[in-house]
Amino acid sequence: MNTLPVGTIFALSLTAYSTGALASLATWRKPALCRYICCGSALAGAVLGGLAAVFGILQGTPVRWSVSSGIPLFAYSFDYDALAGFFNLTLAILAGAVSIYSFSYLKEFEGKRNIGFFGFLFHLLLLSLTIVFTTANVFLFLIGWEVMALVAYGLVTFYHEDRETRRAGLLYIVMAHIDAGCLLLGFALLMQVSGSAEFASFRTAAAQLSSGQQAVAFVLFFLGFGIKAGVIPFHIWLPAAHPVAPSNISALLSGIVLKAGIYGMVRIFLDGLGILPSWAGLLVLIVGVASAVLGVLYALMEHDLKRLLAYHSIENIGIILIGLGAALVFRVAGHPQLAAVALIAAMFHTLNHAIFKCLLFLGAGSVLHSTGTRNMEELGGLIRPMPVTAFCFLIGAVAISGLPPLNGFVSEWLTYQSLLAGFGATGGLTRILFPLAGSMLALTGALAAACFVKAFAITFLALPRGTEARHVHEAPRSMLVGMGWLTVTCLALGLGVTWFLPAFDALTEQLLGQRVGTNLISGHGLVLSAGMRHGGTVSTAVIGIGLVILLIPAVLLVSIGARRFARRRGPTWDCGLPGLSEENEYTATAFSKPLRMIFSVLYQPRREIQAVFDVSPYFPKAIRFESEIEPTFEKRLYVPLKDLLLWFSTRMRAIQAGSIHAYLAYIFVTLVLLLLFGVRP
Amino acid sequence: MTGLLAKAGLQLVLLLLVAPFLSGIIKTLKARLQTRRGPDVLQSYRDIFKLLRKGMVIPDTASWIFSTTPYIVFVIAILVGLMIPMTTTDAPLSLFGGVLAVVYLLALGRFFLALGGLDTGSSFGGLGSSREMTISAIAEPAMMLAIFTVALGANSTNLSEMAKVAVSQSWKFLAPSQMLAFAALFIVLIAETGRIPVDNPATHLELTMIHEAMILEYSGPYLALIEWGASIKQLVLMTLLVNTFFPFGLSSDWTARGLGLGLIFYLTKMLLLAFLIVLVETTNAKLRLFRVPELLMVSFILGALALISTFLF
Amino acid sequence: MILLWLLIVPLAASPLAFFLRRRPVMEVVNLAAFAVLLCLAAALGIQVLRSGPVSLWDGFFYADALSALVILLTAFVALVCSIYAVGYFRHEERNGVFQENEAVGGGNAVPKLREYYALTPLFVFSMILVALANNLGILWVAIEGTTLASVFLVMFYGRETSLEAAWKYAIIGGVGLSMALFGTILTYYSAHQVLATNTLAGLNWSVLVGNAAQFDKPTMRLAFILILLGYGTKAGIAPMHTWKPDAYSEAPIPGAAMLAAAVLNCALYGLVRFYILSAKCLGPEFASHLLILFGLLSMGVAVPFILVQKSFRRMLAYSSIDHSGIMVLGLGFGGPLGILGMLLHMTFHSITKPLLFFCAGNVQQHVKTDLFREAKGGLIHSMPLSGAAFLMVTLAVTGAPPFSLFLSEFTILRAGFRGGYLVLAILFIIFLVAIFSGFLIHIANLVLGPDPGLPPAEICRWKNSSVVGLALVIIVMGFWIPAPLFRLIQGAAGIVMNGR
Amino acid sequence: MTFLQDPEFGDRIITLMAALVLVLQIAAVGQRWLVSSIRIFAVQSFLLATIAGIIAYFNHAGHIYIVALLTLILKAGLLPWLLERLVNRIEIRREIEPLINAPLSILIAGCLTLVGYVVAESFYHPEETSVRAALGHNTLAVAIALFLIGFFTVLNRRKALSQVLGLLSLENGLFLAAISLTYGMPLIVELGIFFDVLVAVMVLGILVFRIREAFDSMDVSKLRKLRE
Repeated sequence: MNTLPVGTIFALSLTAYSTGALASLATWRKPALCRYICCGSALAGAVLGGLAAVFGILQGTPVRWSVSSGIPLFAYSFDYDALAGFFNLTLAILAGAVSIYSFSYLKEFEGKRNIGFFGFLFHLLLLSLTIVFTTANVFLFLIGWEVMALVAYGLVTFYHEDRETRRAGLLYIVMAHIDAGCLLLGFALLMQVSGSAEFASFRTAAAQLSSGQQAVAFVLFFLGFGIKAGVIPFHIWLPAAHPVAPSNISALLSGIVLKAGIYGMVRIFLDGLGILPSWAGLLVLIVGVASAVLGVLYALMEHDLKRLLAYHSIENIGIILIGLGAALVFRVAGHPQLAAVALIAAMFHTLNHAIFKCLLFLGAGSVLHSTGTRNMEELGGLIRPMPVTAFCFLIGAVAISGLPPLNGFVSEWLTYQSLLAGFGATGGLTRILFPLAGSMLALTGALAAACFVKAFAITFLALPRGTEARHVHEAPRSMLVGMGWLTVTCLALGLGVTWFLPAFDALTEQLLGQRVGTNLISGHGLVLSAGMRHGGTVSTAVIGIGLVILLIPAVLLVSIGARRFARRRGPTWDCGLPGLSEENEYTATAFSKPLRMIFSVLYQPRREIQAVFDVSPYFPKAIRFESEIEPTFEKRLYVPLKDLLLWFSTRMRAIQAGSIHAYLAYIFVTLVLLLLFGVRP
Repeated sequence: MTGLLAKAGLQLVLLLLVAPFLSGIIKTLKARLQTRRGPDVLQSYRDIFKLLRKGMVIPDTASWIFSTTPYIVFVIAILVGLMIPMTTTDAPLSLFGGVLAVVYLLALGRFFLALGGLDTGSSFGGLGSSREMTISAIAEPAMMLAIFTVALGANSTNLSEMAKVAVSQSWKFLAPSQMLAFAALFIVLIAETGRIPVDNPATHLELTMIHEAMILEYSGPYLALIEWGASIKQLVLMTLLVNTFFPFGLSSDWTARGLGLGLIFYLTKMLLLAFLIVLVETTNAKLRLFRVPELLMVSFILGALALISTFLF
Repeated sequence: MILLWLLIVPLAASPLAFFLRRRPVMEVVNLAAFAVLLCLAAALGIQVLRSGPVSLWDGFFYADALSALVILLTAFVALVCSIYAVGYFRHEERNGVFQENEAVGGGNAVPKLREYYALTPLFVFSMILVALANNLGILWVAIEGTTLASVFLVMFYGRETSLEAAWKYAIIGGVGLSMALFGTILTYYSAHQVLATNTLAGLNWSVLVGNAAQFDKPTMRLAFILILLGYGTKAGIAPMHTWKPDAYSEAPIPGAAMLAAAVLNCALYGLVRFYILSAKCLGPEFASHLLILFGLLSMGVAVPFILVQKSFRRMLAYSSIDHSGIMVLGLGFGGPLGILGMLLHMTFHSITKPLLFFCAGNVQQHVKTDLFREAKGGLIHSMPLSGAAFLMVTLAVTGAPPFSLFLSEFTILRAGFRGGYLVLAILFIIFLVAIFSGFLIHIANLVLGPDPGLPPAEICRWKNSSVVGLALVIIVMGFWIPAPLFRLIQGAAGIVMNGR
Repeated sequence: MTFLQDPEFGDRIITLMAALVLVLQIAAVGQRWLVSSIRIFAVQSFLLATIAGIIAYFNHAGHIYIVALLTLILKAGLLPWLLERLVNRIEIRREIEPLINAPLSILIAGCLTLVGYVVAESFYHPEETSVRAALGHNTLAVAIALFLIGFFTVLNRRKALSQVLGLLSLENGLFLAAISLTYGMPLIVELGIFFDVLVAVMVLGILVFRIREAFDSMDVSKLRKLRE
């Protein structure tokens, strides 16, 4: 068992990615060929990476290897442990789906765009992600990290003719560089203590960290990884950048690139900095709650389908952080078992969110692909022309709303359980935080459900609202296959959770020295229990089966009843007006109106209504309505900062005003000052 | 296994029968309090029976979502019903889904109901779905806080566990935390079951209706399923309330005697709760939609107080 | 012997180009000379690695690892610049740039080219001399020589603006260098009281470094201050940087590239030689504090001008101010890490900077302006290669991984931590991030965007080959450094650390 | 003629002449006519040459004679001649008002002299009583002062040519320092420096000429096209 060729297969997948990058760059003159090379090699790399991850997880014992480079401390060293395996597996699942999806998706690029360059960036993205998740060397990590950011920038600005796209891209890359700066400082601090650039050395050096150093390092890393993960208030780049990218890329960005931030937090907070004090964990928890609630609240106000999904990424990152924060608190409070459960909740939600968010973005992508618009107000009725896409999107929607029996529910359930346990596990007033966080999580879940009722219903149900949605066709087969694969994983992870959970044992053992997988499973392997003595129990499998079985009496009832009178189709009730048309339909804006009113404190909504009339205002011919909400963080935080900086810079330009006398004066004054004050010892 | 099935069957029958009866009772009591004759207790049965035998009209704009929704709603209501202890402490399926599962399953039902409402394309449906999702969303945190308070006492989210603990320590319901939690949950119950002052099940005026607007396009057997499901849901929530806070007479086993006793206790408790609801309905006017959040905020505060008082007292 | 050849080759190339007044010949001479020079430099490097410092004429010329490194970089920059220059000047000639400013003494093509091809070797010669001269006086003379040679490069186009730039360059440079001379004299004075010789050796660095410990301390302090200001002026350290934007934006691209990538090294080389002396005499703290002060000041000064900038030529100048600041900061942080970082940075910077100038040159020749506003963006459509390279090198020069400047900057950062300058290190990072943002925003808006409808740029073999070649070198350097080169850098670091 | 052997005497003479040079420098600050400031520079250079000669004489240092001679020819002869020719060719004789008016400038020059002394006194080593060190050690102050004042002239003057003059007088300060402190740098270095100064003046001369052509003025404060 312990002679699985993990390293070899992993290396093979790396080569697949890198050769794919070069090959697609080389063949950019032949779009069709290039397309096949691009997607094929990506798929191959994904499959190999997945194999390596599965083997690595089965094997349990970490695999290490290292290749030296010319530069001191900078070695190409990899450490394939459970954590790396987990994230690589997630990456592989997504990469596979996306590369299948892209077979047809990229077809529209042919002749219009440079597929070769796209493929190059696409492969580099996958490659850098793999490296980030696997490397054990700070330099290599930072290189992978920044390459990831730069490549993502290239992909976000792929449609760079559009001004909004360019702005979004720049916002993204600037934020990314800020987080890279924070990480640079953090790692420099750790390397200063440990004297080595290997992650393993931090583990041992953590003991020598003074509490001050530890706090500084924690803050730096939380900033760095938090910006990358898009937590509130560092999220502003996310809803700008993710929607404008090509949809298959948006899927990867939201699905896995954000998770790089989570990966970093888990790797450093649980492994690199020693036992963090509980305030750190609580900070993570609180930030998580804020991100979750605010993220979903902002999502509700969107009617750009992809922006809506982007905001939901913020929400889900928040949920993940809640679990992570709980784990940190439990660890320092001396409840490693609970910590393990909380960590599993966080990690499982990471996996789930990766999958259903990728699925949803791909679905949005095929909607965009066939209708050409992201604006939900112009969509509608797509369930008839594109049934498969609709079904996949629906599954994704149910899953992301955390509704049983799908995977989203399981991870949220585990989060609830750990929060519930947190009340007993901690003392003082902090214990209230846990149930409060729980209730906020409930709010988040319900709002998410509302939001996805809106997203799905407005996009796919009832009548088309705009001309774009009228004459559309189902997405090509390969795109459907890509989505279908993710749909199946969603269902499998939901219903068969009890078979997958023990795989986390290696992870929790590596990070916390606990194996709780077995405690989590009971009732003939059907039931998921919270691992505590009492705790709670749930079984998505039974719920699923129950729903199916109980369907029988219901169907019988109806079929018996409807035997005599036929069911017939008729027009919808339209208050006697002639014929229901799309004007009568509810819009996305109208749907979210009540919440906009209720949370107006946050939104500061602004609306203006203009009635066009010729005789009297009481008989308007047309009414123009527009409303917008205030982007609080941009307006209150970032824009003022930017303005201040630019103002200062413009002022500074006066010192370079072209007068040679002034220039000489600078030197002269410096000289005299130094002569007077510099010379004396 | 067979035992499980038997219990499940028994409770299933109980659910299907008691639910319409309860809503009938509520209607009658309400009418009496308003000094009307009103429908008799069995009216709800007749309605369902009638609807089941009628034909139905399906809007031509609607898709398969519209027609699957009633089944989902009905089935979920039953499934949830099997998870909660009614007459005995151990519910048939309690092992497979605790209180969290109950809440989220109901949310799933609501999810599809809202989709069904929007699927017809009429603005009534949209209006209903929008309001329903909004109100349930802001009801959620209060509900979860109250539930947590109870669950913390029982140290479990498993309903049978909670019931057992409650039974073991009687008079616990006098603890302020329990009382506050009960108050919070009662408000949530009213919101969730769509009763005055939050919603008016008897109206069809588009300014006021919420639940009714969603299901406006349903007819015949589908409507029957939805109505029946709704009444079961109401029963479930009320049961949840009475049995977690006032667990008197919950038999700990499935013996005939225990069941009989438990049933009597159960029905009396339910009647009392129903009477309470009716009182509230008749003494209050329906709130404007945007006043509802304030009501639910009150319940949230109550929940928070309950939580704090758990380790103050 | 090899030292002599290093000097003779460029010295000979100059009159050759001057008298064989035919363009192809001049180009060939230039290319050949610098190719040979690069080989010689490499040979010197290997020899130094093999058998320690090389000296000639009882130590009048002296080459240790440090000098070898600087010579190698100078030769490299000279070669790539001369390759690029061929394409560049042919393009200028074709578009009649030289004719159009006839009136202000531009003259027609061949004499101007002659001026360039005769001056560049002299320019390079003096830079080589800087690195080879053991005698600090000669070092000064050579650096002054680079100024005088480059003034002509700055006024090359004979526009009014280029005269203005040249004047500012000449005057500020003159004043600065006289400070350096004063510093040199004082060093000699402080040494003089110990050595008490009037022979030439009295100013030989290799002699001074031996007994710098007994030098007169106050004199040495004053001397170092003057040297820092003097050679700092040449290196463009704030507040002596003011000539840079003008000179860089007026000189022809290859000349500007040499100013930015090679002369900078020479000036810093001079500074480093004196730093070693003062560190030996006064201990490192005195120098360190000054260097950190000026390094951070330079970086800070560069930030606002890069954030709000109208012309991409001037922007390059500010980037080079920023980089000299970084190097000085690295030297100031000191310790093995800081010095290693500084030398690594010097190396990578000299390799990266020319490409930046070349891309800027291609763009400028294509859109006929150096203002962002008039360039109107979307260049990727009309010039895919230069556009992509421009973006890439922008990332490279702002120290984004995987490009090599990141390694050196990270090393300097760690030196800061090692030295216990936590706050300064954070400031350092903030400046870096700000500069990255400003740079990238400007260049991205220049390169990306809708097609403004320019005609496609014509393919020039010389320009493209230099661009692509350099790009490859930069990318490779990010992942792997040739072992000999790294050993050379380490050797140089050792010299700065402990004099030998 | 014994006093000719007395280093004390030499010291006095040197100090006197150095002071004279300083006075001339300050006078040059207030000067308005280009030609006369050129002449002042010539006289300064002549004095420096004599200082060099005296030092050479008292230390029997052969190579300093050469330096003295060179200074005499180059700085006191050739350069002034060249500059005057330039002035005649570009027909601008009068200096326009400097940035800071004459009285204030002279005041500043005085302060700079003070700075020179303040800096220099931290170098005075009374314990070193050997005559060779004592000989002209206090000229360091003068040298620094000359340097600073020269610098000040460069940044005070508006005419390109007078900036060149400022640069040259600043160079003179250095020369004084070199001669009086260390009895001259090694000869070859001196030669190199002389050569550089010559070339520098050439280059600057050409520039001045071009600027005059391009802008038909020599007011460098008008050169303000290149700015942010």
